[in-house]
Amino acid sequence: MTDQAFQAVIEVEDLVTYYGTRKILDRVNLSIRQGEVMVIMGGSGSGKSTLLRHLLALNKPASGSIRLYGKDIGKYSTRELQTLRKRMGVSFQNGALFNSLNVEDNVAFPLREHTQLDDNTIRIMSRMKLEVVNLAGFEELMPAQLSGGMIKRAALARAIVMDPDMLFFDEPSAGLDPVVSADLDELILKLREAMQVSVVVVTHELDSAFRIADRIIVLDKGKVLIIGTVDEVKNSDNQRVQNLLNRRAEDVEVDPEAYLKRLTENLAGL
Amino acid sequence: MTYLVEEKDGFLLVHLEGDVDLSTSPEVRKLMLDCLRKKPQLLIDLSQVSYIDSSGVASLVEGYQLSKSQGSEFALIGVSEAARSVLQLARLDKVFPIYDSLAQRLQHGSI
Amino acid sequence: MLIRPFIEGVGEKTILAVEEAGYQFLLLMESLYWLCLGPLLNQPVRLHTIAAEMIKIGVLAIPVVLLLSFSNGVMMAIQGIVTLQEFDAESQVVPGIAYSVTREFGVLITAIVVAGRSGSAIAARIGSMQMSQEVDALRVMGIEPVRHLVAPIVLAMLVMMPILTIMADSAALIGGGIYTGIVLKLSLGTFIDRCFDVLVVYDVMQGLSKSLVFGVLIAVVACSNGFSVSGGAEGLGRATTRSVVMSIAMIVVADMLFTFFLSR
Amino acid sequence: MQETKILLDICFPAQPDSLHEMRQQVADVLTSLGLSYDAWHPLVLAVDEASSNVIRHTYQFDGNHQIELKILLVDKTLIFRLHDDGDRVDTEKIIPKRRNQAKPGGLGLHFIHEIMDKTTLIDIQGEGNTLEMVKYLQGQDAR
Repeated sequence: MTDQAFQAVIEVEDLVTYYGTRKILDRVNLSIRQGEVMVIMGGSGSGKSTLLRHLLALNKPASGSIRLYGKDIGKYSTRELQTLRKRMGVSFQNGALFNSLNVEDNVAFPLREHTQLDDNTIRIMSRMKLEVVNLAGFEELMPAQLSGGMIKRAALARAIVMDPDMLFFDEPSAGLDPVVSADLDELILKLREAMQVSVVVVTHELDSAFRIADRIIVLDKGKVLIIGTVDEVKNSDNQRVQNLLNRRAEDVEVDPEAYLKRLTENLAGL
Repeated sequence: MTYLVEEKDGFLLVHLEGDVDLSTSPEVRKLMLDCLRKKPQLLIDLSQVSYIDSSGVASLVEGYQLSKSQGSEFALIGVSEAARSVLQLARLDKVFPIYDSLAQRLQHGSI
Repeated sequence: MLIRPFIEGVGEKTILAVEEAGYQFLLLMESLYWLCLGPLLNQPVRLHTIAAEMIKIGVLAIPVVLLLSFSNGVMMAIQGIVTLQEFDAESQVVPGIAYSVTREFGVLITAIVVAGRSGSAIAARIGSMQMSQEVDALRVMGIEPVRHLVAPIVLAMLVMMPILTIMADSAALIGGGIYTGIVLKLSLGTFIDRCFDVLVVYDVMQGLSKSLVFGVLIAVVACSNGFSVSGGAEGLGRATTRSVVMSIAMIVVADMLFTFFLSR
Repeated sequence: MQETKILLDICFPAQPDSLHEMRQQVADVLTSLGLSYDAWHPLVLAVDEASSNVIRHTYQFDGNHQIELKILLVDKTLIFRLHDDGDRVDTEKIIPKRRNQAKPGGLGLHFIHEIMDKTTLIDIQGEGNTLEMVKYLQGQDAR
């Protein structure tokens, strides 16, 4: 591999964060290379969504640092950060489409805000992206009229409309049936191929993670369990990783006493 | 659903048979609470239970909690396949004391 | 033993209140920043969003504001005449109404109507955008939510509140004038003339300057409540209610302070 | 185009007493698909719990109402549609409390969500509520 291939676009160093007094992320280290698909996995409450919010500079770390293109996010000025964000595309869990705009205007929104292009150009560019995600013909629909899979695809079209260098996905397959979610995975891979973007995906779906990942990072209770290729993760002899892969086995450890107490709290006659 | 209550080896045994669902769980609840008022060592035999739903499970939970608060015993014996899968789903299989049979309970020590 | 938790509670609430006030002040400053400097930085506050806010906040509120102010004018005339009759001074009702409407009640009624209508609507809109991550989406697109969402509202308030207030003043004066005319056999023209005799620009300006402050209060209170929504549909409902109650309370208290300093 | 098969379309009185019969019918349909006991028993439980919730909460034990149950098979996806004509239910209410926090009344909902792959209140008929529960039959025999 050349140096180029190893160039890190995002580097996370000793990231620690709290929610109130609860530690959410505990000394997380991670680097994401140019052009790779990095999947962040973990059960609910593992801190994976929080990590994503930090990569997007939506939250500020309690300690540690996140470097985008070699520079600490905290050191970017507001304007620089805004410029940087034009190079990042994000598809949120429930799409986060603007409810007051139709599909085409949603996709066109970043172009209208950030460029001086003629409106006809903008509309053509938006429709091209809708074509890429197979939503051609749905331009006029409002977000409320779309199915779950269509919302995710529209959000993806909006995320790529500025031709970003980095793409982020929060739970792309959540709430979708397996066929639709597999289609979406295909689309993510196709985009990576065509646009040479780095992709970060947060998911708890194993099938999807194994399909698309170059490397996987597994979080558990805020700590990094393992970072490695799909095979490395599959063959890990770490018990917690295996539990996560075989799911259910350990998903919730029930404390019998506490559980019984919760069930019968404040009931009459007990 | 039908039931049978018997006293054996110092235990009060409640044998339930059939479906414990929305139509029968109020009866089961009342039966159990009535039994528990006498503060016995109560064993619920679920071996003949062909179906149990969440209201049935809730009644068992209530009975168990009452027995704990009054310091008596409450256990399930001979849990049928149908009942076991539902208890597992409710993550209560580790909460209730469960024995295969009265004999197994007796091996476990005295009352 | 109960004293300590009580004091702790008060302290905690105070800190939260100061924090919130600070946040609201920041929202206002940022909005003004974007309104003034946005065009220079190539990130203007969009005209069409401002226009849309003006219609929602201002134009659509006109009928209610007119109706309430008119009724208020009539009520003040009724009460004024009854009270002043005891001193045989019912003709003094005209300056009474004129002063209190322009300085106080026109703007107060306008502010309360706008707080009720738009305060809740704005909090609900921003709150649901916050919940569906639309606000995050704006941010990661490099679009400042304050510029896109708050600044147009602040500007619309600054423009529409004085206009609504003038309308409210006029409606109240006409209401008072009609009633006074019927009871004291004064023509509406005479009534208006006498109003203008006693009123000086200062009186009207006092109402208008208040309207600017109230408008900004409503805007930042509603927006800050919207941005801080958490906890599903229930949280959204709480935030909208809180937005209305809080802005009306702040308006009335601010009005008292104004009156204390300006009218004595 | 995928073929949609209607496996069951019944109406039963919203009474606790009619649940037994309904469960029997659902079990018959599911066993005829070749599902094992371990596969069909939870599905019957989920349908039963959903019906119980309708009887308890929507109709408040007023047995004069009816519940409509449809079971569809689309490719390898089982769809259970439960329709009632009661007052609209708040969507929030069919989301179970956070895991680990189940209360007695929420146990049934917890079951439904554990068993089914997708549970939604859908809007297909003008009145009442239609609860749609979806189960993907993966690697299981569905003739």
